[in-house]
Amino acid sequence: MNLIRSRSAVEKKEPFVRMVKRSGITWRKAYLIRALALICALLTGALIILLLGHNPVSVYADMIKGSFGSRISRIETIKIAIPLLGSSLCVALAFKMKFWNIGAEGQILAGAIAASYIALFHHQSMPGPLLLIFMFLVAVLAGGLWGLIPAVFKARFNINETLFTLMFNYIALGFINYLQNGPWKEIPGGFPKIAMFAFDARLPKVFGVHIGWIIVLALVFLVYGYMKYTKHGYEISVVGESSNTALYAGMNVRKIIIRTMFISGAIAGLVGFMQVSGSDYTLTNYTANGVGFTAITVAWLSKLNPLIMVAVSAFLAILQKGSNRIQTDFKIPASAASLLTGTILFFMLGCEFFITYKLIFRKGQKNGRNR
Amino acid sequence: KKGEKSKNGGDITSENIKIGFVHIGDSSDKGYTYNHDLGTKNMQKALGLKDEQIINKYNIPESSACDTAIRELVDAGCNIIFATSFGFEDYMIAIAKEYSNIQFCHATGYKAKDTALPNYHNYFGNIFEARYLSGIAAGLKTETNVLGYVAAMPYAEVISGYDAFYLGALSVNPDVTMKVIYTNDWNYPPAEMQAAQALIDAGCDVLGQHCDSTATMTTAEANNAWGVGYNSDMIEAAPNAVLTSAVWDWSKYLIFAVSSLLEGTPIPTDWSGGIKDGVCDVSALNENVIAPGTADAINAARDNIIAGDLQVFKGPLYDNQDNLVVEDGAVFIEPQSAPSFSHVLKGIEIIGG
Amino acid sequence: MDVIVNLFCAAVLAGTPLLFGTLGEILTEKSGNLNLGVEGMMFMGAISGLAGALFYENLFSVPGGIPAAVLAVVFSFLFGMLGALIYSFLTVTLRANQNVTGLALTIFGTGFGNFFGDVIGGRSASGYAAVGAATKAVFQNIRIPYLSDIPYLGKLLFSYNFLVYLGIAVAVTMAVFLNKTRTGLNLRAVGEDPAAADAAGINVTKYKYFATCIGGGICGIGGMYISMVICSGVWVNNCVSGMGWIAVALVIFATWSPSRALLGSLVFGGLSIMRMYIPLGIPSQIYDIFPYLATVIVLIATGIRQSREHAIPKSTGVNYFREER
Amino acid sequence: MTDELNAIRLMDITKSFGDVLANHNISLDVRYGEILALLGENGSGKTTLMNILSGIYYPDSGHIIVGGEEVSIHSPKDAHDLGIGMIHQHFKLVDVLTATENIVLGLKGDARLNRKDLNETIGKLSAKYGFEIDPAKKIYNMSVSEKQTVEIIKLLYRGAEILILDEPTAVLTPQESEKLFKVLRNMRNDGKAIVIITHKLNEVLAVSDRVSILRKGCSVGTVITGDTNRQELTELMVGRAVSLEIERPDPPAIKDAFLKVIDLTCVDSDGHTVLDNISFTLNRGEILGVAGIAGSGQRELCEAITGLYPIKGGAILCRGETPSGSFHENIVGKTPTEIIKKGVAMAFVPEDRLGMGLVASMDMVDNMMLKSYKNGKGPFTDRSTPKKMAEHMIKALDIVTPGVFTPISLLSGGNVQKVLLGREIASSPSVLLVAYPVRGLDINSSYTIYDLLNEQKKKNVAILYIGEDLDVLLELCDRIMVLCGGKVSGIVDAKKTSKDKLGLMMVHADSEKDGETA
Ligand SMILES: Nc1ncnc2c1ncn2[C@@H]1O[C@H](COP(=O)(O)OP(=O)(O)OP(=O)(O)O)[C@@H](O)[C@H]1O
Ligand SMILES: Nc1ncnc2c1ncn2[C@@H]1O[C@H](COP(=O)(O)OP(=O)(O)OP(=O)(O)O)[C@@H](O)[C@H]1O
Ligand SMILES: [Mg+2]
Ligand SMILES: [Mg+2]
Repeated sequence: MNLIRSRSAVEKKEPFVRMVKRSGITWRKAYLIRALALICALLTGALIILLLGHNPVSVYADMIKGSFGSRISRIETIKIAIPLLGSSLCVALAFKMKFWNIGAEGQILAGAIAASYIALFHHQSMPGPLLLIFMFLVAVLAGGLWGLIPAVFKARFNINETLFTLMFNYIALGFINYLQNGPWKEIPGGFPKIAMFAFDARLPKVFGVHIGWIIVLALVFLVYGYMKYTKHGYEISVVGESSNTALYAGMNVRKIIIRTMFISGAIAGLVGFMQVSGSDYTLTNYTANGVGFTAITVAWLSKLNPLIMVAVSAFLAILQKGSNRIQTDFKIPASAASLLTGTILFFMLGCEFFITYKLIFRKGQKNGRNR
Repeated sequence: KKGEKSKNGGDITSENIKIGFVHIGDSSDKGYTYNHDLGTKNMQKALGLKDEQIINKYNIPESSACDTAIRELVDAGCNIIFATSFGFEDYMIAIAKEYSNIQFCHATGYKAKDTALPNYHNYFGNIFEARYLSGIAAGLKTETNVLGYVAAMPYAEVISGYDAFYLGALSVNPDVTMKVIYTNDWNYPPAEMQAAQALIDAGCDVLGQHCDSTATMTTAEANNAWGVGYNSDMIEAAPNAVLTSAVWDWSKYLIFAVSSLLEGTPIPTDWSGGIKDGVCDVSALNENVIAPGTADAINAARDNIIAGDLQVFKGPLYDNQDNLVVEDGAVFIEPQSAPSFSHVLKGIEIIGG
Repeated sequence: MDVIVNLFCAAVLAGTPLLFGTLGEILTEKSGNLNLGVEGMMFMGAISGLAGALFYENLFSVPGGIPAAVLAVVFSFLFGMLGALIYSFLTVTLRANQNVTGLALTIFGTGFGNFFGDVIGGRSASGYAAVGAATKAVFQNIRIPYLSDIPYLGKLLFSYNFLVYLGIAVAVTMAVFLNKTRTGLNLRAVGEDPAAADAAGINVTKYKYFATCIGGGICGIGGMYISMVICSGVWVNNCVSGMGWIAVALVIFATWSPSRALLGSLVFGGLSIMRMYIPLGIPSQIYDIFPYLATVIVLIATGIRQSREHAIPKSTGVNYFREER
Repeated sequence: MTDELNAIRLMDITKSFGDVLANHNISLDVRYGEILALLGENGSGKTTLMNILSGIYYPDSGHIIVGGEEVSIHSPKDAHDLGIGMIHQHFKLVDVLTATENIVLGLKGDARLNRKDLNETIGKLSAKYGFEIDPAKKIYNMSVSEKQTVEIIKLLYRGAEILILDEPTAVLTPQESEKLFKVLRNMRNDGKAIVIITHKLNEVLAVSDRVSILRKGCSVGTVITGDTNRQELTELMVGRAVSLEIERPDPPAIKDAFLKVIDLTCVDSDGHTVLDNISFTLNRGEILGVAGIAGSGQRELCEAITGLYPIKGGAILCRGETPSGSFHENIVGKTPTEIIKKGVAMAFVPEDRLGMGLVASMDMVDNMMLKSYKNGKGPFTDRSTPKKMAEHMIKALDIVTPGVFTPISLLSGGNVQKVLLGREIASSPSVLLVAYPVRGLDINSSYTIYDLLNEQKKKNVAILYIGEDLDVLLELCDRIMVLCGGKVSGIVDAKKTSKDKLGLMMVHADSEKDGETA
């Protein structure tokens, strides 16, 4: 019997390293692993700083000082965190349903456009608070509708939503370009720029930061409760896990997809409103500025848990603000922020593996397979 | 009240002065920001400042990020802050109101007069004069009699620039016409390259530009066409194509503004300078490629401009709808530093809206 | 006629960086890895290609354009690969979520490109990173005596820079590889059903690593096209600006076929510059939206009649672990 | 017996997954020229053990001796090189590739893939063993048995001498199974070593030479097939005596039609008719069996009744009660929720088990809620009632799980099925549609399920039972409807028919119809 043809090909040894799933890991240990990963990431960053000829300790210290050190820097940090947190909530809702909405960016812009329309052209027709409420409503509606379109196509024709929402980002952005060059230009013939909002159309400040921070924190709890305790939230997770099962349970899957995406888009629209009305005081093609993409990583790192998102988006905001600071203090390019953020994300993503699995190395002795 | 927060409330000397800049791009554009940086360096040299006294913020978008950047400069103790892009103006004005003991200077803006803040100023220059001169080089060089122009955005600063360029060409070549394509972006090389290519494909053989990167010039060179650069001398980017460039010397204003602060004299609310003041001019001509007689023609025109005998926007001027926009014998003179002449002149065709 | 020829040539030039990105991502997705980091890898390729050429120029002061260009290609390929290697290590070995890893790579690569662009520029006398004339010349459109002079045809076929031809060659090679070779078949199996491939004795990990890394390298070349051809060897901050994302989109547009990627990038490239050739009398900003609108329309049209053959490799986005059930 | 005759000798194999000890010191011999059946309850470790042999898992400890030499199998490739080939419970075939492409996958050879030559070679090889397949046909166009054939040819093409088949008959018709056994016997006579895993005892008895039994991860022993019987095997497996009788309580004498299906016709998205003029009546207190080869319209029938499948023609009359009496109402066109409210419950166990009806990643409580979550006013869900229900069900149905908050993907197949069926029963339905409820379950668990169904029958519930095991259908059901290609080929009295007759009706829709209608 020509049984063993390539016997030599079969190693007689146990593999050098193999992995097995952990049966369970304590909360404490999991966080220890994550903390270690963060430290490794910072060390990697330190290496780059060192190569640039700076002292990593003072650079990191400066980043921290630059993001919390003074009242102004704290305010600026929070201002960066607000849209990030808001968009993460938007993204999380869709992702829970396994609807890959990478169009938060566009939905933010849609909301911003709508709010700006009211702010620019109707601010005289109503008193301040009413104006803001009206801006809020149209922004939410516009963001929701912008999210709704890909959802309808997904629900009815199963059109890939990743690409659809991505393209809708560019379309919204293009439309803003059109508005600021054409119909909404501040001065006809002048610079392609939309006018600053009237003071009535600007969000009031609480403790130095526009009121958006309260809105977005309230939203965190709302979304948390919505996902965890409501019938809608339950439907979202069932559709996300298996749309067949959802159908079987009598759920109207199409309706759920459309509804959820409307809400997801609406949250983004709200972010757009807060950006134009609380932060930029005008509409520009930088209103979203990539926050919708960064939000995806925030949402995932937080495992779609809104409460954790608060911490993660704060962390990324600190990183960004800190990098702005080291640009002024050490002349380190501001793009170092992305470089460092990317590095940290890599380490955080990688460390999850060591939380789920453990590695078993080949044992020292020759016949180590018997226990 | 808030102004008291600033640490440098006391006497400002060339030893302790701190100067901040907010730029929309960085020097890699080899254009607008690069050139501003050159000005900064010259100013630093002229005033003998240390590197630490100058803080640049690059790649700042025209949104609240600009607000953040300016506040960071305030935080870092700057006594005078320059912002170089139009969209920064409103944010800067808001901050200027908060910090009365810091000077804020904004290029290309126009609101300083209206806001009437003692510490907020606009500055720019008569770049159209330099453009006019560079247009002469183009008008003499063109063989097809069709010029091309890669423009960033349709508004007065850009339009008056290409108008001047075209008028310069027209002054030496009555048959010349011009095509313009907008990129809708200040600094996006792919679009600039594509626009340049399209212009060449449409028969243009000399390209002017009003956008930040050198892509227009390099594309011209790659197609055996010619070009006229902008911002800084672009000859290095395309030595076989660049005839000359319309260039700024920002150091003139920067030195003026910073020394004013040091000396305690007020900085003008709205400052503008032209060829006469050395704020703008054409760069050294590229002897290898310019048409014969170019140097003479340009020098003559320059002398006339300096002498006040030559006005760029001198009537009669018609726009491309054939409306008379500057009457015969009349002269349009910019009322402020920021250009406001926004008629597209007859003979100029805008491609693709 | 001239307009059409010119439009076609301009479309080819505009579409080539997209072509590289799309091809790289097709190869990657064929192994079941959805690498959303194309933008990041293109950035890494863009700066490293430029750096490679500069490195050569600094090392040998004799201007040798061709070796500098070769080094640019090699460097951009290697650094694109490096990005993909990070991605593969995280997703294949450490089983991190593919979507997020890709996004992280985009963030990282964007930072990498702009950061080192700044650093290299900051260290050079001129204040910005730029290659010399000899190198630049190699990246310019070629002129083949006689051939390039044939009316129309000469311009349509023989008037591009060498990277355009490289891109077409990569597309053709990839099409042959995927459809006509055993290794290609194995790769497709890995992407469709890694468990089945594994059971058939294919080293799934090895295939995933190779396809993803080579794919990343191809994306890197696409990035280098932007810095060396479009920006003529000058580092421009944020120069990739979204092309990586478009490439990811074009993969779907091309229904995972290298030959249709040629068409897709040509059409998209064409739409993105059409307003400069065929004015329609509409505002240019609206015209600029066309390519994206067209992508959506094609997406809907092809999506409504979905076919099994031209679909995303089934395991794309899901990591494989033999012992997982 | 010396090692020379043994194809494989396993010694003290241990493998654990987290806390689960799947194999504990298992030793086993496989010989050339024999068919060894591997028997054991669900989760007893059969698949795990065979996966170790085929390189999918690596054991924690133990020795594997192939052909007299100790080996270490790191990957399926190592297994191939040793001549070991396995056909997994879920086929490992790439859908979009052709049979040939799947068969040559991963093999060395010319860099160029010469499809024409390969198709020819494979055509010849399959003809030699008496298989009928089209080498150029794509897998996704194939029936289950065709796919299995491809798997077998794949092993033969690779020259496997040791073949392992994991539950190969779970998705085959009796005829197809018989054909498979014939092939297996041929291969045994060819001198190959064959291991087959199956839960069907009659198959074990029919095809194997020896039987090895696992219980809870340990080996209990090996018996010669000729010397044993069903009862003994069951006891070895379960560890105690088990009754192998299925009770069949009599249906009520007076027929009380609850569901009347009239001329039901459905068309799928490609335009094929999947249900063709189906008519039948389902009475209270009876179990109506549905037999048919896989894909004859069983799934569509269930889905059409529950409002999940678009209906082209015909009517489904469901009985309703009003104070003034009962009536029949057409439920075609109603939403699934409305139909659920009418008391129609469905427990469909698809081939991948968790595909429908349950959410694998959710815990029992959330799965309990699936059909009742809409109850109660307000936007919030009520989790306390389902939690109580889950706790109750764990006790009542003997469900083995660490707790109500454990994701059900971690439960064993049998337990998952109990959860599914238990939930449907808990809604006290009037009609219960069950499809393949014992799919892949061991004997013991299967009998628990049958008992559950009979209990419901006694409560006067109308039950539609879709099954694949004809023996069970004959024993459990009152009447059996046979489907063939979407048509009803007959409805027969289960007590008066035979397996052969059913088998014939399953392949010939046009055979003479049994006059019986209710
Ligand atoms: N990949 C895995 N991860 C975790 N646990 C596993 C895995 N594979 C098997 N197990 C566990 O190992 C035990 C044995 O499972 P195995 O599939 O071998 O049983 P089996 O005898 O094949 O059962 P069945 O008859 O239902 O097919 C089970 O308790 C199962 O939970
Ligand atoms: N992925 C997994 N990780 C950890 N434990 C698992 C996993 N899958 C199953 N188990 C464990 O396996 C046990 C039995 O599962 P298993 O699916 O093998 O049952 P089964 O009846 O053998 O199913 P099948 O008939 O499909 O083989 C359960 O106790 C469960 O805890
Ligand atoms: Mg099992
Ligand atoms: Mg099994």
